[in-house]
Amino acid sequence: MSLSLRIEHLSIRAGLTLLVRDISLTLTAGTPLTLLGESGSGKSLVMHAIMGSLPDGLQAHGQIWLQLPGQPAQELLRLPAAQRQALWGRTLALLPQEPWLALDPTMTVRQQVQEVHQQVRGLSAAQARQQALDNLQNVALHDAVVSQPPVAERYPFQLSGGMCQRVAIAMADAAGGQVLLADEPTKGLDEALRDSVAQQLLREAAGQRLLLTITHDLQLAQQLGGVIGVMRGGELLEVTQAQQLLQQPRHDYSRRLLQADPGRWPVRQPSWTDTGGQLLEGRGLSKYMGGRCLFSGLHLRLQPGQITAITGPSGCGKTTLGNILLGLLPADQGQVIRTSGLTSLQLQKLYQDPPSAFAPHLTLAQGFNDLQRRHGFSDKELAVLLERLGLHPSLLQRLPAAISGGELQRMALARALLLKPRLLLADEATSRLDPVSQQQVMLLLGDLCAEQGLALLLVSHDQALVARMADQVVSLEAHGVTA
Amino acid sequence: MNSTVVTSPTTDIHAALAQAARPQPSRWAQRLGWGLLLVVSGFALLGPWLISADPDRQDLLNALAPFGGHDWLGTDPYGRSMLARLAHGAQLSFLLALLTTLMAVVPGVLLGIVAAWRGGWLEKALVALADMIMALPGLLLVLLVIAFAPGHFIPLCLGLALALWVEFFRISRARSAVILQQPYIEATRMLGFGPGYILRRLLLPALAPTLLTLASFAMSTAIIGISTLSAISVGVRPPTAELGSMIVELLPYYAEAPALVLLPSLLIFLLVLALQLISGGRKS
Amino acid sequence: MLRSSLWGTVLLGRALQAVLVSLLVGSLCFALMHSLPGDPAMRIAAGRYGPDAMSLQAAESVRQELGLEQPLLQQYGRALWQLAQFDLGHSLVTGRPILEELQVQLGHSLWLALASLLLSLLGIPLGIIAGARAGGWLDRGSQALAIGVRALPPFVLGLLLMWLFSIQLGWLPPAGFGSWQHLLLPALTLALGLAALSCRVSRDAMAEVQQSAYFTFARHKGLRGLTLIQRHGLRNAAIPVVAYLGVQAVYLIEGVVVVESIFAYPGIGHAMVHAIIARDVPMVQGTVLTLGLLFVLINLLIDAACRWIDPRQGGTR
Amino acid sequence: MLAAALFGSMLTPVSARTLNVVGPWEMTGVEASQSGYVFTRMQVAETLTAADSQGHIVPQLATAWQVSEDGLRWQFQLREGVSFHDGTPLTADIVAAELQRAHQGAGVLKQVPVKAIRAEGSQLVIELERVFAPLPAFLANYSTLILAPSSYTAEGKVSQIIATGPYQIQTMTLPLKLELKRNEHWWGGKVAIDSASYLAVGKGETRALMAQSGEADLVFSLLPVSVAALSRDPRLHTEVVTLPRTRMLKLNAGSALFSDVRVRQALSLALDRQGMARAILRNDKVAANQLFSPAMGAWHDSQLAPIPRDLDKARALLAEAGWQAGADGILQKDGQPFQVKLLTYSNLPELPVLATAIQAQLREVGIAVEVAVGNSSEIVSQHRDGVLQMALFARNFSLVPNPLGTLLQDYGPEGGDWGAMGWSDAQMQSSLQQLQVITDAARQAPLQQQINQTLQQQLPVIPVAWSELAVAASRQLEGVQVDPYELSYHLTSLRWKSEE
Repeated sequence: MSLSLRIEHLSIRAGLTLLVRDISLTLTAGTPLTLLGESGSGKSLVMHAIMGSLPDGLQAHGQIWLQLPGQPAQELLRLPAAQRQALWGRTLALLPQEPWLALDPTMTVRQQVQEVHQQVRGLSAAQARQQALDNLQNVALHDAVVSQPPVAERYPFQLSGGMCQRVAIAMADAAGGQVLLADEPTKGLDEALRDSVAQQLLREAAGQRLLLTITHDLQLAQQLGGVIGVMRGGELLEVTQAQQLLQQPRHDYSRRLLQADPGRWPVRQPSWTDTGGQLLEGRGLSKYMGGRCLFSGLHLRLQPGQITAITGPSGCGKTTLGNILLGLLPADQGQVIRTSGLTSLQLQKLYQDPPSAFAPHLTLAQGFNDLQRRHGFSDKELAVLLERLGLHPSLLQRLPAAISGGELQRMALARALLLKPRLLLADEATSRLDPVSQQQVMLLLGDLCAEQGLALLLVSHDQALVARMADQVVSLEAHGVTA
Repeated sequence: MNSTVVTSPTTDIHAALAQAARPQPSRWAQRLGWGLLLVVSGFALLGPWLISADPDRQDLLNALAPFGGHDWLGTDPYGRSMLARLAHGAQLSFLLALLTTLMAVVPGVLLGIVAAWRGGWLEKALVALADMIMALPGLLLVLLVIAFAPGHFIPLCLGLALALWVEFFRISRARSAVILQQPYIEATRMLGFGPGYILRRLLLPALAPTLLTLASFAMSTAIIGISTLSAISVGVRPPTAELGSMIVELLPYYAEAPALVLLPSLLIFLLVLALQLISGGRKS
Repeated sequence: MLRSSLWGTVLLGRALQAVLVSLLVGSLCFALMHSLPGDPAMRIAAGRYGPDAMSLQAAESVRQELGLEQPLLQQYGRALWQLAQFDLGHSLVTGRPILEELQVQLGHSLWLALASLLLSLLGIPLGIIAGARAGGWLDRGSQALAIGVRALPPFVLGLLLMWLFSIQLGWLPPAGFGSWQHLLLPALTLALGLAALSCRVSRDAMAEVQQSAYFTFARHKGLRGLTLIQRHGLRNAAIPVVAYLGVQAVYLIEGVVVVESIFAYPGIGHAMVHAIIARDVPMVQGTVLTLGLLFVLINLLIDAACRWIDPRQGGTR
Repeated sequence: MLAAALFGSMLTPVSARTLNVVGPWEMTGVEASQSGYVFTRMQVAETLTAADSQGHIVPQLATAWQVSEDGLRWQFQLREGVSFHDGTPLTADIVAAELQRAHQGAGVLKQVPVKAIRAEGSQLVIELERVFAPLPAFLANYSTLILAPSSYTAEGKVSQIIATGPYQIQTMTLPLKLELKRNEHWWGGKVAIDSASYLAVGKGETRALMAQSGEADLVFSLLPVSVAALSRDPRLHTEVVTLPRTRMLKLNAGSALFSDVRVRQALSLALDRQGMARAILRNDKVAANQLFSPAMGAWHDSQLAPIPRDLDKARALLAEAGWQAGADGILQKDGQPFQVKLLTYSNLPELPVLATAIQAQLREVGIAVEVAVGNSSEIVSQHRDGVLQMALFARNFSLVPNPLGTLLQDYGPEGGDWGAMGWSDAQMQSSLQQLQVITDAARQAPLQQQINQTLQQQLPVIPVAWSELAVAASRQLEGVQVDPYELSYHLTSLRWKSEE
């Protein structure tokens, strides 16, 4: 029997609540399987059920059959915890989300790969070391030019996000796990890095290995090919060949999902016309960080109702520029001039990671109450706004961590809109959201600009999105700036 | 654009996971903590009212009476009722400990937050000050403050607080620095809230569990500190009943009446245990 | 090259701290000891001759001998000038050079501190095990024990240990100094208080490490049991624990005062209390300065240890 | 310096035959006036004279002495063949230099009206300004011990103790420890025990545990609570002797509160001496019915009955003196409450305890006492400033084996730091003057009794309890003698019982 993993009627419950409903899937070698869905669709739970690492209080029902070559198939859910954990690394390899947090900060990457050979596979130190260097070489982590310290001897904090993800892959290689489970492997990475990680994953799956990827990133799913499953609300809506799904999705949600890809958005009718009005102007802005020039002599004008995008690769200073324009950071040179009557309260911001923009111990209702007490809007106003943003009032009773990222970002939008802002900075505000939520939020923003003359400052690395949304684009590069 | 209003399983999954991820201090431990606190503080608050015996009334011929007699917990070497002395001692000690801890926590936490908030030279200066004070033996500080007004309670608390505030300063500075970098602080400011709101609504609640744990230890440190000072005769003056000085007073009789020495310690233990159980015993 | 300059900054920072501590100690001791109520000449005479032979006459001769009738500012200037020359002067009570006295006392104190620090390390594995199973019986038990130890004043704890180990078991001498057996009981008394702290800190650190993404990932990599804890738990948990050792050092120095007198151990804390009571200003200054510099030194070592354990601290900050 | 300190403190192991002595007294320095009593008690250093257990002055380094007719010139014959631990022979010149130094120092010799001290051949001559009969007793005080010239630095400070006693110092760790070995050339012959140590242990609880664990062979100054437990221990022998030392309340008789003798008497009657002796001091015999303890020979009046507690009489006396109970039960006179501050110190651990008991007892007659536990020097400085109200302390009448020296200091016309304050009695002054001149015991006795009676009636100080010295000795030791004058531990008469 060849290598395969078969999920049959998998359900996951938390007490009486059914979180994942009756899922059946089969993974075979050579065909990567990608589960696509928004956060909270239950796709991660499926992966943790396979791994055997569900959080306490969640129970999996159904069957997961693991077939290893030359061995009788085993049903994972029935194995005792110790035996399941024995499969970790050796058979089941998990690529973590945000690997820069998942690597041990106190060990060099070589040591962390080496210990897999040494501790898990029982090799001698010298052999393990050599193999670890090979593994790192295989994921293209080696020094193109001689660097100090060499890449292999660096600590995680000295590596970029993409490099960390490749280290994690090298570790999976080292253990030789035949089932590779990748959990949102491109979360927080920009396009270029995403592509390189996708390439690496494909290389891994090319051999005798199973690859299951969890993502909301359509581009990644497309690059991986194979089979795609679409999940929503704990249900598996459809499982189809990648090509077929991308061209002819059967399920309504799948269609929406595909259409939500910025590349497929309908072309937006520009609502803004240059009226000569001016909200904010940046003159000759320069900023240096760590001795490096992010940008210099930058001129920029924002007008009411205008959508301005700041774009460029990660680390180029997009967010810094946005913050300078909002007055959150000082510029090293130049000045930001606000139109008269523009108060700080009328400048608002949406953050990349919605949960971090809310105090974790306050329910949303408490937050809105405090805001109401401070600024005195009516209950009606809030209710109308929430409805407009598609948020059920019952969500207010929850803590920020207990609602989805898309919902939370809309809550953040609601919070900002209550102050009647004239300029809104959306700092990668949708980069962590699934495409449907992203589209929802972006369309809302676009409508608001058109209706209320809100100026939007969009910081994004997503060229497609920028192309669909922006009236004006500021493109930052590693050195200097092109406007 | 017309999006559907849903409360889908989507949000249920978030709620369920949030529930699972949050470490819940066990319910029974917290209840036990509150129960203990009620008993101990009840004894300290109401005891002196309910127990008619005079804690200072001596009867030298009835010294070191055993448990269970007229005075329930026996008598001390002067023939004074242990029960009455424990109740009065608990009242005074807990009050002093509370006062000391407040005197340490309030400036410690506020300065810690100010340092983290303002940064720059102010933070450097405050950190240097805290380092200096840590490098000075706490006992010296306490002795110096007390020497100005021997036998009075406020300098005693002040002296102890002078040595204790540094820990609160360090912890609140370190933790505030992390919290203040969170985007939600910036977001709150942009929403028009002032420093007062951020302090009251965001910072203090986030610091509270850690501070409560530290403070409960600080309370026991304060009471033990007073006893150490009593041991070198600079603590509380006789015949005042105070748990720390009672330990010192009773120590010579440890061979004849070992329980007497341990009773005041037991009260301190129960108080700290109760506070720790309530705070969930989580430091980090 | 990057590292060496960083080390330079650290050393410079601590050196600066040492100088500031010296200056502060010098001034503070002087100012406060002189502004304290009570006649220093009387106190010194009582310290020298004991209450039996203490008299007004004795106090007056002390006053003349020590020049205590000189203007304060003059005395202060002299004190600081001497301090700058590393001249700590002579003890007003014993009449011997402070440096000579400190050398003996410091030696004994260092042995005691070292022994108690070593013994207190026993709290760390207990804390690690408790933290590895947070909420378990060992966790609860060690928490109660820690609170219990902290609810007893050190002199009661010391007496209990003496009674147990010397009288009941007959294993160790109850008090005195001169051999390693003599060192054990006072060290244990201090160590219990320390272990109570380090146990809780390491428990919390371990519990936190266990919830971290990297620890989870290491498990998912296939590491298990002791290997896992040893390779990914200890080092990371050690970061806050080692940082806390600096704070512990303070406790150690504090606790020493009481423990030394109950065990008749000739350490620096004992000397300091006596000096304060007897208003032996040079001796107070000498002891406090030594303790302060010791604290700076310990913190320097802790800085070094933290940097060694946590590579991130070499780069950032 | 750190490393040197670390390794310098490692000490050599001690031999099993060492006699371990433990006492509460720390050696604050090496000067005779500071720690001399440890050196003389441990028999490292010797004085010219000594005292027997009755307080009679007996020869030590001086074998005989005589005084001239006019009583102004004393001649002391020094013992022959005495040498210091370093081999230097003892000469009259050395002794003269030593005593001159003692006279200029802070010791008791300052009180003696010395005109000149000089050597005449093998004799030591002391010339006085005026007659001073108790001189030989003063030469038994530890501050007059004789050290070899090699003990001193060039600046004339003591750097080591090189003396004449049967034991010599091997190591000294100030302030806590002395390690001694036998002086093989002692003039008194060979002593049985070859090495000894002295350890100062401040805490009484620790001292008791050291006796119980066998770590110490001879333990001095046991706490009252420890005595009963230790006397039940079959391995230990305990002994309690009453000292010529008294715990007393000093009153400021010059102040409005205590100038009336009836108030002082009332205070005395309000004290529960028997209760304090039994419950706190655990020794019924130490309840003081007079200032002078039975250890003070002829000064003590054995005919006196115990002073019973009599609250009614005390209240009556206070009422006579014009003190009436106020609403809160506190006595009042002219609108002023009877509030008084009682100053004591904790060097002697029983003092704060007694103060607490006295506080409660005086409260029963309506006197509000605030107890302040401070430093012993505060009593002296508050006496000097005249602000002292009441103090509790223990006064040693045998600092010099003859109490006269102390009495002169404490009850002279001006009073004294550790005695009367704002009180003086003409008849007593004349008795004290006469006692300085008279050497005949039979003629001394009536004067001594007169002084005792005056103090008993006038109560410038109120005796509370006599002091006792409790000693625990290992049963393996033979020949333990407890000296009530605390001049010597008599190590030379000790021997180990034959090996079991």
